[in-house]
Amino acid sequence: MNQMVSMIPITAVALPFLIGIAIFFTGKNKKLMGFLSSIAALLSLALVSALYSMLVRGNMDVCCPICFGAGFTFCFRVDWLGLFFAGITSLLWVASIPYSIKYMEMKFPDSRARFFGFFTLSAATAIGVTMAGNMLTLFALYELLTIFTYPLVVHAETPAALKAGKKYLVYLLIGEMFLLFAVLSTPEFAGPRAFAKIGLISSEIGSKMLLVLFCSYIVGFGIKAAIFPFSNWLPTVSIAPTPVTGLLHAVAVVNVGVYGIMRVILNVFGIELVRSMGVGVLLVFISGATIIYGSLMALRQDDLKRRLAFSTVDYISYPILGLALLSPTALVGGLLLLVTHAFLKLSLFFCAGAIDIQTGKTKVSELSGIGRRLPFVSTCFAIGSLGLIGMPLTLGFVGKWYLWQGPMETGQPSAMGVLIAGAILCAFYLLYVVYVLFFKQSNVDFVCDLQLNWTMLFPIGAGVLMGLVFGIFPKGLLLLVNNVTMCYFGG
Amino acid sequence: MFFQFVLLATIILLPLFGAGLVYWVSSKSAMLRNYLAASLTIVTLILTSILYCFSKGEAIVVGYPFLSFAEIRFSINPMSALLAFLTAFIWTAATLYSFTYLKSSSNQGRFYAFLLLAFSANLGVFLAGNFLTLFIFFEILGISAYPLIVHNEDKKAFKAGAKYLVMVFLGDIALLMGILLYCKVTGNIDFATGIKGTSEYIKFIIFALMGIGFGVKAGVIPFHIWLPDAHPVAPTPASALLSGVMIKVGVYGIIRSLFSIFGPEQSSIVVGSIVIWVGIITMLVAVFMALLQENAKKMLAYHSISQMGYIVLGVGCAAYLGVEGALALGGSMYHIVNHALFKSCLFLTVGAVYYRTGELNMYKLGGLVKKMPIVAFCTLVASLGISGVPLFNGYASKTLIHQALAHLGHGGWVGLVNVLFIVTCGGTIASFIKLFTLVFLGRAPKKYEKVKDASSSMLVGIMALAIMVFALGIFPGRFWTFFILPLLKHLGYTGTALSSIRTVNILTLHDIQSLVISLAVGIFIFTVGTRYGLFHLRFPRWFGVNYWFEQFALGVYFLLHEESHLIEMHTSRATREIKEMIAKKGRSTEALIEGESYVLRSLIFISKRHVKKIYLRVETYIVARANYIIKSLWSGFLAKTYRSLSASETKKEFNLYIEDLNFSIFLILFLLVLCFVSIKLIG
Amino acid sequence: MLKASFSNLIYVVSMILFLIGFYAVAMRPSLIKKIIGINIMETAIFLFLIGIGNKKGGASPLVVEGIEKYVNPFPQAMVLMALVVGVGTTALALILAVRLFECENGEKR
Amino acid sequence: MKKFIVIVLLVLVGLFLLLAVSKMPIMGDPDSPTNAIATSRYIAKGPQETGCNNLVSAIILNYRVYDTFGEITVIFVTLTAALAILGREKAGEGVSPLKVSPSPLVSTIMIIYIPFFIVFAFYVAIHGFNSIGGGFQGGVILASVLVIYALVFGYDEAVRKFPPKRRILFEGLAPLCFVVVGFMSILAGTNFLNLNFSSVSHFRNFLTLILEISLGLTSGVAIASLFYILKKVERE
Amino acid sequence: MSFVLHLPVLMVAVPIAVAVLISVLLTFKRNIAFVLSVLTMIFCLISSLFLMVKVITEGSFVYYVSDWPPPWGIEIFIDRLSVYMLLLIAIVGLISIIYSELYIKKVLDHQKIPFYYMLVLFLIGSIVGFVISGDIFNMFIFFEILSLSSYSLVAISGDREALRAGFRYLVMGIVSSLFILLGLGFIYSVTGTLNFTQIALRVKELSDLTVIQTGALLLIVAFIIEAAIFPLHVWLPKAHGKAPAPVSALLSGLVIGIGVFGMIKVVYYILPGVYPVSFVVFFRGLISVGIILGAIFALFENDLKILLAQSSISQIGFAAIGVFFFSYSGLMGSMLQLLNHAFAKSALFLGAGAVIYKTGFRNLDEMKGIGKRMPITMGFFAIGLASIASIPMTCGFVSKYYLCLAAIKQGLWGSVGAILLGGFLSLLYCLRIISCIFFEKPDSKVEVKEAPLKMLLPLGVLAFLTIFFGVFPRAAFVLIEPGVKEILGFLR
Repeated sequence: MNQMVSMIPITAVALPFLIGIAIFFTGKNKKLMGFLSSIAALLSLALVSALYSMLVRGNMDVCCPICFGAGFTFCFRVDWLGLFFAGITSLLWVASIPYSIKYMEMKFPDSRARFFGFFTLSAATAIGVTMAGNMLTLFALYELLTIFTYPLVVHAETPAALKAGKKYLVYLLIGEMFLLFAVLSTPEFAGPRAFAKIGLISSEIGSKMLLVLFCSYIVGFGIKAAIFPFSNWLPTVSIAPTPVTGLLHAVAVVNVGVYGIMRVILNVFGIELVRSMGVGVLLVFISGATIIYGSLMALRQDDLKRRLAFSTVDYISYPILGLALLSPTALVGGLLLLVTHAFLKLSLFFCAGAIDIQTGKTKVSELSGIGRRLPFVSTCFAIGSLGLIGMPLTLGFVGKWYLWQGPMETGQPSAMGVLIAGAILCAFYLLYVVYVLFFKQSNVDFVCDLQLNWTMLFPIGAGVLMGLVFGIFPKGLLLLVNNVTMCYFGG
Repeated sequence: MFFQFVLLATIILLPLFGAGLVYWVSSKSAMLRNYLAASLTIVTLILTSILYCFSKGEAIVVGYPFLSFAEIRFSINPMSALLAFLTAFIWTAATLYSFTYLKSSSNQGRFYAFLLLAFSANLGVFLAGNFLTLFIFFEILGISAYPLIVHNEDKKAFKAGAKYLVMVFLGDIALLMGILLYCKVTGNIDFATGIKGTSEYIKFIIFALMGIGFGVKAGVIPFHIWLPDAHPVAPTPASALLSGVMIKVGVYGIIRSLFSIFGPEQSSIVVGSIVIWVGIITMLVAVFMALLQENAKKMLAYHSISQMGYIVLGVGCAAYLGVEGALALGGSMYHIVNHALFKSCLFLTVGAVYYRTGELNMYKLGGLVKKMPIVAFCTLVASLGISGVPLFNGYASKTLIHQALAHLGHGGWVGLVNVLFIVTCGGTIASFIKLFTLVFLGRAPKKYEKVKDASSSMLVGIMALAIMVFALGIFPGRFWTFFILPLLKHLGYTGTALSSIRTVNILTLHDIQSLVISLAVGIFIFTVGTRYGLFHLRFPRWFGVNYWFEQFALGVYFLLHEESHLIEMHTSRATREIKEMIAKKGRSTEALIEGESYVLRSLIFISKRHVKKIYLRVETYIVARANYIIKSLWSGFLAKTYRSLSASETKKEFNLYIEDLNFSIFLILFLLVLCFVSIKLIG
Repeated sequence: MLKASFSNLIYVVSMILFLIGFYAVAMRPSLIKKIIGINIMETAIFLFLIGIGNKKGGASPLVVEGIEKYVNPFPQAMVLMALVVGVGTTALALILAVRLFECENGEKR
Repeated sequence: MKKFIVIVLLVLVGLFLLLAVSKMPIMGDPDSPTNAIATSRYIAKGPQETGCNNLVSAIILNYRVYDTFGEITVIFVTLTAALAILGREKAGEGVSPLKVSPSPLVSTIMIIYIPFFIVFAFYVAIHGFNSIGGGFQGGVILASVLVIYALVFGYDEAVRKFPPKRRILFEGLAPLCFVVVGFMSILAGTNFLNLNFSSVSHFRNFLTLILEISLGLTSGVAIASLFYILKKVERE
Repeated sequence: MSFVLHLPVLMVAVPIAVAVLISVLLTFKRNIAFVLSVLTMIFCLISSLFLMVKVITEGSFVYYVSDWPPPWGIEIFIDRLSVYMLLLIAIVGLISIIYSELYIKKVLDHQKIPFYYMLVLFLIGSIVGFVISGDIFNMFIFFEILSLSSYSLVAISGDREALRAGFRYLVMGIVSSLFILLGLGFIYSVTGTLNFTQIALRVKELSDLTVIQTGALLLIVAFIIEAAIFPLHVWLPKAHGKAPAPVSALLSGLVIGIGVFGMIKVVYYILPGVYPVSFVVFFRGLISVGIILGAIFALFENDLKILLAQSSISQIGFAAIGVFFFSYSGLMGSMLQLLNHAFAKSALFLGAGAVIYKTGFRNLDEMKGIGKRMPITMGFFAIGLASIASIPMTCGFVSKYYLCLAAIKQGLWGSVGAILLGGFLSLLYCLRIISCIFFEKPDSKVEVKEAPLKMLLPLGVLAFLTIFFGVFPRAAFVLIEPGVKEILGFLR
């Protein structure tokens, strides 16, 4: 594991960060603002791919420690797991920029500089979290992410938005409280080598303390990954503008939560310790409960975005379930499902946004007959939901194929049951929307102009296309995911 | 090898991309769309026939490594080539037929697009080389059939479509579980010839899971519910394909899984007998349900379920007999081909009748022989085919399966199986006599005087199928040696087993004897039925599996959906109706049965409502409690107590300010005491 | 405890005086009485400080030939300065009291 | 009820204080720590080092002159606070005539005695060296003289006699003197406010005298002007 | 280099001298006060920088005022921590004086302005005197000047609430100074000297600790009142809330910090290791309750400045609890918290002052959506809030990090919970303010312009400092780390 010291990780985080701050001051001309935010996105994508090429060339991690003082070190380090998440976030950030520019132009024209500033900042921090070198940097950026996403949630400045923002804050800040406690009580968290060593926590701490530590870590990260008891904030936050719910709350923020849990289990505790502590079963139970809860609630929601938000709650627990089964194939399946969810859920949210803009309809029951009005958006929605359900020829199927092998290997029938129930319920609540879109007769014949220019349609199409393309040709993605798992299971 | 590679790719991809093309073209012009669809199907038919000649020798496996993660692999072997050719043939017939049939209906573009998509999926399943490819195309077929069923977009269509989708989806999940278990046990996902080394129990579980998955599509008894609902609702070409070809996919899957799990050598008595009994029950129940129907399409749907019973019976015998089961399997494969032909022909004819008269209820039709002679003649040929009359293709495959039954040995239940077999043959004969006499013979009601015969393009499809039915009936031996034998060799039967059945003689004394008996039984059932009106007997609703499935689905629907008013409406209506029933005491026992079923249903709903109420109450309690705490922390009651504490400004009384001042001095004193105590006493 | 405290009678008296002053500050409603209470506490502390510096039979710290034992001059200097501090604080307290009185009775400045 | 609680708490605090007091070294015994250490230097070498026999003023004006500097700033701060909050009193003319004219007896006695009081005040201030007295004591007497004058002859009469403008100079005198002396000692190389920095023999005594007088003047005038400000009259 | 030795005393003498000079020159020139005070503050800043250089290179040193050695004369003890405090005082003092030029012209009437500057100079001079003095009585006297000038500064605006708050602050202050005197008496009676290092030596030989404990306890209670720690914090909200903005900035930033610094001196310098464990546990419990309650009260307050004052109570609780961990990172945390609180809280008060200066709004619900119309001030205000809420990248985060670390290392779960909950609640009320200022639509249609540059500059400098020490805390560690090691050396 030779270590190459380079400044790319820190620039990958710092540059978009600075651009984000710069955007605040481009109040007046809209073009510059759009230009800057797209520059930030493209830049981060370029830097992440540069990191990929460095990692591929053999050296396992790229570290650039910035030590600030005695015991208080911020350091950035990229390894396969971090790169995987950073890749997803930056890729989708680029895809979502054109959409958000057009969407904000139509829906929330005032104080856009503030919106795009915080949008870029939170995306940059989300990428930064995945590049954190030790648990302290991770926590710092983790908390910054919450703070930067708050203004986006309350962007509409309506009382409802403020209430939602308040609830969002209370949930996440309580999480961070637990997390700070956990981060500070893990003995060796500081130092640039923190994550490099696997199984950071030597077992000389008493088993009771280990359990407390593990639980507070899981609660800390779980709140952002919207696991069962704390998932209430995600649906209430779905009233935020669509790019926010799309990119941040469906992709960036929840991925950070999942990333955190993975770091905890794979790096901080190490797989053998987790297995010996027998905590895997607990995590399986929690993620199973989230899947069932999320999908049951999604079935009952009439508002489209709330339904998609609940489906995020449900779908984000698959990678956690995959992780909890502590088997390589399950982890591969989990990561693949994470990618599926990122791509397809983003396009689903953008479809919902496009429908909202074109026809002003947000309720599922009102959507009947939109299939004919907006053919491209509805077909993308249909293909996206099929992908999420796990139809063959889509990435969802590939992920499902591997994840379902997990419980078989480790022999946990309960996990298998959860997976089946999850698949069925997911099919129900997504296909119902497709059914309403296409087949239900629309009694009222409303006229709506069909001019959705390409900037809105491109991200939707791109997300769905990626879901299909990776579904048919998943070899490249599988290579990347295997690299990630090999670090922890193979070695 | 490269030629096969390209050929297979075109066969699968042509209809796939064609579907998109058709959908796009349909918005432009209808005529262009029809020609495009027809040409695509015909080209694929030609390609499959070319493919067939490659399938003579050893099975050629064509892999597409760059595609999916595991390996998309197709195999050209006699069995898959035969079925692919059969699918292509029937698909062309149905497409030609549907041009005129659907001339007037709306959004045809979508219909033809999904028709082609289902076509490519069907071919993909038959030509699949390993379980993964099979599963991929199996699931695409399931999903793409849904738009065909709900083409008419009325309420009943959506109900049937929803049920179909749910059943198929559950089946797919079970199938995926089975495949994953198979993959775990054998390490790879190819069609092997029998798994070695694992315990009998695990093999049974894998077969059970796969059996459920394929059974749903094949319409085996416990999972047949969607078939009788889907067919009357779907447009005729769709239902023809549905029962003609798509059901075969299920049975093909069962055969494939059976032979890759158990293989010809290891005959497992237990699994064989189970499959036999499933076949028998399916045959029996489906026939009697068919007899009770007055809707022609529903009757034909039940018949296709019973014919599936025959095939499953044949497969069961093959599994039971193990090595000597070649004859039984050959018979069932033969029957698959026959059933595809005469069943799609029957559906097309009934469709033609419906196209002309707009009426599906057999009792309201009659005397159409004079008006639609060709259609009547073809229906006659197909009915004879299905009834198993010699010189028609049904007879050959039924007798083969019957002879296989004889090989089963002399257990007690084998005799019972024979009797039931003959009774079902009789039932089939009776129902088709009923169909023909009611629809074509007898006086024609006055509304249908001016009915003309079906249009030419419809007749082309029907005539082609009728000719094939007749042809296979005349030369069964040639078909057997040319198609079935290489197929059996492919499935793994060794030379010795095949030599014994090289030439098959289906006109033995025993066969003739059983044919005569079944004819007699058939005529007897027909006469008694019409005489005493037995065909109008209606079982109470809760008798069939269908009823329980609907209750469960409705309960889940109410549990999860917001419209709680639906529940009140339903239960109150149930109680109201019970009162009416009791008020009209004059009705027969049936009223009581009806009333009592409503009570049962309302009980179920009430229980559901309570479950829902408890669920709601628990959930609201937690959420309300959390909100209260957060609200009080944020805006609420602590503020009031604090404000009263430092109220000096608001109250403007100076002495209150002094009181406040004294209180702060008092606090100093209090702290001093506490500190001293903590140092002196405890220290 | 008792014997020792008898000899340190001065300290005991000052402590009691201090507490009386404290009572006045803590309990009396009128501002002026509080300021008087503060003064009582100050005097109690000065008494205590002077008591500390006292030496039996020592003369006052004015150096005159013929006398060797003098009282410790340091506490007295400390008291002198603390006195001036006391003056300062009381003056400020009075200023504020006067200003408050004017405001309370509505006399606009 | 509140009264009862306060009394109980006071008793408790008293108990603890008395416990502490009982543990203190017995008052007056010569070998107690306070007497042993510090006094040895003050008493033994005090007069020689500081030149004043009165040890208290020796400590105030020489050993711990920094504290006295702090002292006088306290008074000055109080004065500025009074000016900030209450504002300067109006200049004399008929501001608030005395309601009752001074009885002849009191006024004549005062006319005779006031100069003597002032002389006495200065005497006390100056003789802080070897007699009981000192800057502060003299200043206070001076202040009392000014106050008596105001009481006897009416407040506006007194203010006219000694208008605020003139008082400012006196008020600012002492802190400035201390700072100037301090700077002089720094310039001479020794530490801040080290009086015997120069080689000239009795210069130190001269400096202490100056400090003594400035202390007296400032404290006296400051306290008097505090009185004038506090007296209830129109203010600017 | 010898002149640098005199600088600490000069930092005390010069402000006082200039103040007196202002009063004397008052008759001729009216507006000389502001210029003179700015000059003195610049002098203080430069001298504190010089001192910092000297202390870093050669370590702490001792300076005998008027050349008399300790038991007899007064000794000034300059070590790294006091230099660190001097730096803080100089910076905050300079900034608030520059800020107050415009503000005071608007708030106070004309005659009072020079007196305001005189009082501020006295305040700063006495704080410096308090920090550097090595003698308890000298500390008492400067403490006296300090509190006198802060009472009068609170009450200077002359309206009814300010006077009441000033009077309540005065009474509490006087009681605390009397406690110091009493405590001083006890300590002197037993040890015989008033010099810190001498006392520390003599305490070791003492057999019976009760007297010294009571003395030290009285001192600590006095500093509790001064630092407004939990039970005795009642006077602070009104005092800082009603005082003019620059004054409350000075008070919140420095005077409370002085209380904690005094506590550190008493606990670590004079009487290390004199306390029984039960007292320390009791005291830590008291402070943690204070942290939480302060934050909760801040959560419900409507008037912005009173809300900020409430938050000072809980923030100072953080600094105080660090003192009583008696561990390396505990002290580091409390020192950093002092820095954070000085900069961030003064930035907040100056920001609030700017809002009051421009719009006259005092209540939060009047200030809805002001962020859009005064973006720059509110931007700096938000940075200050972020630092109070200890968001990463601000120095609040660094201090809370060290405090939490210390508590966890010693396994004090009670105080860990308090610190975390306090942090959480402070985050809540900070973000409540931000949401009210930035994200709510203003109901009153009053037209508001941006604050003048003279006010923005100081605000900007403070905000920059919080960010600077947050992103590069090493700059602060250079001073704090050796200082903390020195203090802990005493403890052993």
